[in-house]
Amino acid sequence: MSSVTYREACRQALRDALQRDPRVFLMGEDVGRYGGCFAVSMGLLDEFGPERIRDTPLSESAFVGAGIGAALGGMRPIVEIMTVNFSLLALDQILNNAATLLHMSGGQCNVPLVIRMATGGGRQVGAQHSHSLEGWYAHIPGLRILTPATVEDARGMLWPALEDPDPVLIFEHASLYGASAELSDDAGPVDLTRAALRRPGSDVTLVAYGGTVRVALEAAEALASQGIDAEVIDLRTLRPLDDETIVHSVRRTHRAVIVDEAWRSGSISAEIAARIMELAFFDLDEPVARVCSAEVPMPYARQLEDAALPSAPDVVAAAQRVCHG
Amino acid sequence: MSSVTYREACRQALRDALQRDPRVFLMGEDVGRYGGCFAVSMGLLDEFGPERIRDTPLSESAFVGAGIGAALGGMRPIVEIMTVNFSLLALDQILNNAATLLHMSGGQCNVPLVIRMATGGGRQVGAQHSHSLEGWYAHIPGLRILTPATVEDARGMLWPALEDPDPVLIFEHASLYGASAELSDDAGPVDLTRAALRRPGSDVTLVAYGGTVRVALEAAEALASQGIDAEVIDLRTLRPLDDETIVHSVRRTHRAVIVDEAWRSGSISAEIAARIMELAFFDLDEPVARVCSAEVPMPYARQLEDAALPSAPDVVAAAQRVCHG
Amino acid sequence: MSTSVHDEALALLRDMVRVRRFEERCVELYSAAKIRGFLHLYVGEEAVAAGVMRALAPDDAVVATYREHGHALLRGVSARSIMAEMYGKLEGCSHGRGGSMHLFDVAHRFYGGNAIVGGGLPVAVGLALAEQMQTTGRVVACFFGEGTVAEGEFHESMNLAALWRLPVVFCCENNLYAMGTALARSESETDIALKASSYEMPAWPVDGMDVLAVRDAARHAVEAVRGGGGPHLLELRTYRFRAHSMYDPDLYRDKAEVARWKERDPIPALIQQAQIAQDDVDGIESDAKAEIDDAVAFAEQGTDEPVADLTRFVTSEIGRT
Amino acid sequence: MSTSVHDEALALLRDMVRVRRFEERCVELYSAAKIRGFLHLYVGEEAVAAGVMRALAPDDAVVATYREHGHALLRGVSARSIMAEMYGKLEGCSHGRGGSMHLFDVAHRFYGGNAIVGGGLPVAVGLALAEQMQTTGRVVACFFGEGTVAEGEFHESMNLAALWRLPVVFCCENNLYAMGTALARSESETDIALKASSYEMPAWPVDGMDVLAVRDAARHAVEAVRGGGGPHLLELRTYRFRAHSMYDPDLYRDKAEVARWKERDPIPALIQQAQIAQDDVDGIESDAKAEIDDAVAFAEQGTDEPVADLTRFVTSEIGRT
Ligand SMILES: Cc1ncc(C[n+]2csc(CCOP(=O)(O)OP(=O)(O)O)c2C)c(N)n1
Ligand SMILES: Cc1ncc(C[n+]2csc(CCOP(=O)(O)OP(=O)(O)O)c2C)c(N)n1
Ligand SMILES: [Mg+2]
Ligand SMILES: [Mg+2]
Repeated sequence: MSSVTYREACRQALRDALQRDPRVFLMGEDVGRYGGCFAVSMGLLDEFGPERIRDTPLSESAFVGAGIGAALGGMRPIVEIMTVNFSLLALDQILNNAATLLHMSGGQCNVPLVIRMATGGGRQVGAQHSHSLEGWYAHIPGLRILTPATVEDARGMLWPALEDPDPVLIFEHASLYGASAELSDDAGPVDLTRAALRRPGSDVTLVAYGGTVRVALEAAEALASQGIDAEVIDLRTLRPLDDETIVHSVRRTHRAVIVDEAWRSGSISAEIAARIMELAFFDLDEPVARVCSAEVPMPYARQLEDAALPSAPDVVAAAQRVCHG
Repeated sequence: MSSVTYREACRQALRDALQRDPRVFLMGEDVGRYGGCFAVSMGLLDEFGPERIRDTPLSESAFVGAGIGAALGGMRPIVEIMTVNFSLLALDQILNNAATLLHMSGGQCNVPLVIRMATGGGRQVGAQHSHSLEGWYAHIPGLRILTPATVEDARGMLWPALEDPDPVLIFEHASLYGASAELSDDAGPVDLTRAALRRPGSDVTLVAYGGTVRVALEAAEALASQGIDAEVIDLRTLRPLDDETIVHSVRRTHRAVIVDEAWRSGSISAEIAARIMELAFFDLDEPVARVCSAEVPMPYARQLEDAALPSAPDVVAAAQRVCHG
Repeated sequence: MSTSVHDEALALLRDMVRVRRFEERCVELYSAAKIRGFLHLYVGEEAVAAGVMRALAPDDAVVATYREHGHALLRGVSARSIMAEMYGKLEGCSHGRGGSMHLFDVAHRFYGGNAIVGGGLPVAVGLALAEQMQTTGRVVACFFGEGTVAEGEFHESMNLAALWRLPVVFCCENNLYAMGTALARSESETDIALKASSYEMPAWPVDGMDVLAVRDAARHAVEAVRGGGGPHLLELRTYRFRAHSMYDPDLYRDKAEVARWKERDPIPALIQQAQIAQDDVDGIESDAKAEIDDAVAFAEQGTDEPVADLTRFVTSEIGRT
Repeated sequence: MSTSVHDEALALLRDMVRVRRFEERCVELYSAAKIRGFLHLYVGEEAVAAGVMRALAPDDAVVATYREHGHALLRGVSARSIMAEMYGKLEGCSHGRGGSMHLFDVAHRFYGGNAIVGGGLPVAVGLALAEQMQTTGRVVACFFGEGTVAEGEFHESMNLAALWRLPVVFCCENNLYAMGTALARSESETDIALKASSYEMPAWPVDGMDVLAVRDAARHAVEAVRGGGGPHLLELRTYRFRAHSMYDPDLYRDKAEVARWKERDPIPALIQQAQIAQDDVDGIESDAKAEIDDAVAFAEQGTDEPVADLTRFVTSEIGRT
């Protein structure tokens, strides 16, 4: 065991994949010489050379599409889109090609592509650089959407993503890169199919993912001191959703609060709320509550950004409401 | 009164706007010489000339962005994106500029832009040409999302959209263009703020929009013959949603079925279900049901496409389930 | 003319006639509602696909657009499986899921059938990257129309391919119109080959109504690309004799212009140029007819995929390949 | 040198010094955590904005990037309101909502502050379309870096502007790097001015370290554009002396390369070339310092917007304008 940052865990996962499979390569803006916008790929260019650590021009659509083509052609590309904010420029390739080719070709053209990107707000970088769109991407059939919230998942999700014959998007919350945790030296692939119980509890289920897991955990601690025993579920995978784990928990707690950094309307929190209602309506004592970001482009000013993002006190308040009516 | 097609109503609305306001112009692919991909703008080039009916190159991002700039510069552009399927190429401009400039500039740069596009499936045009993404777009703060389902709304929504100081997206369901209805000769602007009750009923609320309104109405007829009196709400505007009309209905019927042509997970049907739960949980006798498209890129084969889309029998079955448990 | 040259001309004629007759049959079948959805025909442009395909090796890859029946057919995808696809049958080359715009056949390295204008270019670049990284010596041919040149993806793809010296031949089918939009109303500079200089990419215009010229140009380009010369762009100047699609009333072109181009029909042009005997033409015609009749019969007997299988092919059924 | 020429040199020096000192103060304030988020500095590139802005009329429009403090300042946006913006205060030019990357001031026709690479170009094209349609005779200046040239939006915007002969001057600030990516590793053809020929657009390279050369080139281009000559592209060859942003460890450039470019610092270069007296320089420096001190004091006393107002500016508060 040693203490490892989320950033280092991402890098270890990349290194491991590059070592294990000669078909794997990394491409994206500034992944090489610069070392990655968030220093995730620092050192990999020296280790693996420019053929496998490829700096691309600023051409999101072309290099994401090139990742799709390379995947069709027998490689196992990892494409880094610097941040989710720029991924809209490549969305046509992601939706109309990556997610669709298998189907349009009647099962012939699977696309074993992994796309990584940083996501999320909280760093005062303003309205064009603070999007949380991973739940939005989860609308698209044919994609798998991963949101590692822990160092272990940052380390372990990449390899199974590469083993998936279909396209996988990995969203790394930018505010997590500096977080550290103990990681076993032989840490490796993790299961992608199940949500994780990050904290057991019996009074209310807090459902979170990516950047909001720690918000939920912090809220759970605060709630504990008020005598409310909250269970915290980390979704881990936003598509396909692990309904079973969620419903299993809600059947016991009878109450749920979803914590989602996306804008509220049309966020994945709505899908989760709808599913809980569909699958466990008569188990619910109260309507499912949602704590999301305010529906506003992210303001620069600190106090406004803080207010826009879901916070532990917001979650505590919501949990209190569903617990005490 | 005269019988008018949805297509003609769209054209009348365009003509009217072009006549009323010299700042209004239409631009997009093949809106001029070709007369519009769906013949909506047929004849307008002759009437208004190439300055105001502008054929653009195939450059979705540039001409949508140009619409934003022209709006900032004092014009009132109507940008036609031929179909929603190609709008992904312009999504960065829509999200990061059109929807965001007002906020980033602290209220200075409002963007009075209208973007029209055809949407929806059902014409056997396959996986890249059958998207239903209007509900997905409704996630974005700063946009108003309109989905005219009737000839009257096709005629009446454009002008108030142009009067809106902020960006408005109008989604015209491609399968509606040929539909006709009686329209008063002096038909004009309609209110955008409220959903419409298309059929009153007392047993169950069917919530629909755009292309699914007629599916819901057809289902309501079938249900009537089975003794189930369904109310049909046409949302008309997907952002902002008119919660009040929905909740008001559900408070009376205690049951709801949402009919949405989008892929189920993360569709706006989830948002509506979540809101109903949040606002009227204790009025519900049964969980809100959703009838959506299958989560599959649209197949070409007729029987598969039919099966993928929400149909009246699907809605009837769902309504029966929520009514009879 | 030597025998081998004559034989090749015959083969090219056969290619073009097969496509022409296939397309014409599609029109009939569309009218009969056997084929549905969008249908984009290649009539008039056959020399382009015929000439380019001859220059490719069997394991080279092809990426095409929604106007790709001819490309698929000449790539070796069977008329049967193409026709069955347009019928939406299980026996179709895309399992009936794709339709006219989405023909795929990985066995022939035919990667679609892309119906987003420009969407195929980055994919072709990526396929070429895979070839380069695996040092296969293979080449990728990527077809698209002149209207596509205005799209950002054209620009990004050209640059990326040239920057990394990837083995792609970009084949721009300049038929002068993008739906109803004439080239001069979509490009400030209408010389498409010239645009390649922005990427330091070799490019030249080719008479796309002359199948021998297309073949020669394509051979030259493919050889250069295969030899490590980096990507090339061919501007193939051609014309579509029919409307953009079955929905298009074709009101934006001068009838005289269409007539002028029809005088340059690549099929009679080749017959004349290569002095192909009427007997040979007749044989090719009847072979084509037989092949297409057979394809239609095959499609007619095709299977409708059961609705229970609707959600197949959203994710892979097999594990990692 | 005539008095008026000397006066203009003094004015240009003043412009560059104001920007230089402003940027340097920003560094300090960033270290003191007064400014947060991303911060992209213009140090070394001042001659570009200084030269171009002098060529514009007050009612011409400007679109810039996230590296736009200098452009805003020289456009006439007050140092106070820019600094207050970086402090996130209500008195900022974007109400504290935008920050360093999103400076806006419609009164000065300064349309941002766009932080998506390439995202400002289509907007500039649209502003120019509005000018053209309203026959205002105004011009739009659009700034962006050389890395942006690889984006599809560059290509689409150039073509659209040229096709419609819109009054835009595209000002490409070629500082040789896009974050850590050198031009030669992002463009197969590194001659940026040459790319304009794909659009039949006039373009030429300019020494971006020589403020007089920039001003002359910009005047020439702006006049031509205003006269109906259609859009122009200027490739302004410059260099950033500092890292890409405050987060950038700047490991990808050779120290010697940076040092070589610093020898071409546009500020001492102008002082020498225009033989500006030390007294004048001292005056300009102390004015700049006073202006910036005042701006900082103003920002320090700025108001934090109440959290209750969070959801303002999502939709307009006023009706149709
Ligand atoms: C991104 C996108 N925009 C618009 C369309 C609609 N559309 C289909 S084909 C076409 C014309 C394309 O012209 P060109 O590239 O010249 O090819 P051609 O059809 O002439 O072979 C258009 C506009 C589309 N499919 N994709
Ligand atoms: C579409 C997009 N991709 C990536 C980024 C991240 N990014 C911000 S600035 C920058 C470099 C831009 O280089 P250039 O255009 O040369 O301008 P410079 O910073 O040198 O002034 C990058 C990659 C972004 N903001 N937008
Ligand atoms: Mg064409
Ligand atoms: Mg640069």
